[in-house]
Amino acid sequence: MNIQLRYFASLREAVGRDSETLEWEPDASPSAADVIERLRARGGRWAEAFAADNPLMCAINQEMCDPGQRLKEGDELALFPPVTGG
Amino acid sequence: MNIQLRYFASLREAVGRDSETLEWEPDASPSAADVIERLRARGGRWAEAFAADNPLMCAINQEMCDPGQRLKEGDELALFPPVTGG
Amino acid sequence: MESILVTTEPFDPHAESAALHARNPAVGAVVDFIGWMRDFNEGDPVTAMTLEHYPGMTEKALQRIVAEAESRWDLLGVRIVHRVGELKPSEPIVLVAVASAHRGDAFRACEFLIDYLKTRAPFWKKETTRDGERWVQARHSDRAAEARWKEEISKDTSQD
Amino acid sequence: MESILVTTEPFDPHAESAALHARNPAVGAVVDFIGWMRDFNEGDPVTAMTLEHYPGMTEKALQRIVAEAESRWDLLGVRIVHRVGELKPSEPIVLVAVASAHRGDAFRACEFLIDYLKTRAPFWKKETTRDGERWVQARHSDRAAEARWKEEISKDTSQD
Repeated sequence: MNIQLRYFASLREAVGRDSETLEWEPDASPSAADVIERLRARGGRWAEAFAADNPLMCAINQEMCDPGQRLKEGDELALFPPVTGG
Repeated sequence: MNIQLRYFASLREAVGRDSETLEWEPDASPSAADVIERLRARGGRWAEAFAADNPLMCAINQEMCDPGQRLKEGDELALFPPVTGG
Repeated sequence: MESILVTTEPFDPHAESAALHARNPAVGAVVDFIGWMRDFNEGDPVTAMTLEHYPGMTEKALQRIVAEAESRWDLLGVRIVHRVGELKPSEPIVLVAVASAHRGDAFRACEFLIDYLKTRAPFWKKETTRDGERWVQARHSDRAAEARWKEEISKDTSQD
Repeated sequence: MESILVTTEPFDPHAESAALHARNPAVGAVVDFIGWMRDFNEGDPVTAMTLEHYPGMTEKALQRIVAEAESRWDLLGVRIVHRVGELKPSEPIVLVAVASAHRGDAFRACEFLIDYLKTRAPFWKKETTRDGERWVQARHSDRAAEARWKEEISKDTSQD
């Protein structure tokens, strides 16, 4: 299955891209936290960007989500630092 | 002693004037409530305007006051209904 | 610019608020309260309004309220404009604009100022309906709003 | 007029608030929050700012916040305008304007909207100082401000 990933703000700069398509084993339903874990395992700038003490927010299909929320084929998962608008 | 009286809004209309000078016994220091009592004793429209169940505010020399606050020669006592600005 | 204006002329609350900010680039937050004359009150259409006040005391009362707000919160500017005399529906009656570095202080101070103005400043509204003129009655909710701040003051004091 | 606008162009918060009132003579109270870009932050002069956002999600998040406010208070109108892209000091970043018949609802809703926007809407600020660019860090006080409303919601529920 495919997951559409999007990165914003300091996280986008840290990983050096704003989006990518991530392949995952078919019939799995990984959580957002599972995806983050796999990105962290890439090492280097990825390990740094997703270090456990780096506060992070996530959204699935443009709705804020808990890290435990599960993804299905074609979902868009956005990862970003805490928001600072207003 | 002389007390300068001022009336505002519905109270001004009820008593038919916006100000007057009230003479009081020399060396007395009447409270605002004493003055109101004497005005009420005039009877007629005065008794009605100062009826006990008519909510009233007062100010001495342009500062809100309690009815128990005492007056001295030349003080300005303003009497008016609860304020409704803003 | 004096922070308080009582005026018989129509005024532009938005221009007043803009001026408050324009003088200070350290301002991060402005909260405005604008009270507009409604065309309807207590179930009746209202076609005109006259605002009476107590010249001299009005300005003193407002200055005292502003000083109290400035002592309680970190403010960078306050502007209060209150209309008196004859008004038509959809005209502004009052503006309370508060500028601060951050928003919490601006919200608190703005609401405090209008709550106190409504119960402590000598203004009286008379409105014209099809049945003639009538004086607007003081609202219990305004007294309750003012009382709330007194509770907060005593809370603040007991925590010192 | 749509109640929400996200724009790369400078906007006039006062004209936006005036428009909100002008459409409805039943409006008695308008509360505006205007967030202005400051020329100073965290001890450093700031010369420019870039606001990044998440197109699509931004509008959804703001619509959800407005719907929540409209369900909790009696409102006659809401207007939110948020700037994105490049800004200069003293330009407005955000306007939250709320119109109501009476002021209590307008104050509550306006502060709720900006508190939620600050923690739930996908905007990120990057500022330019003499040492270069830096991302603005989220403030703990903003989280605390949002949490306050959750307590109020659970209080409301338990009193039903």
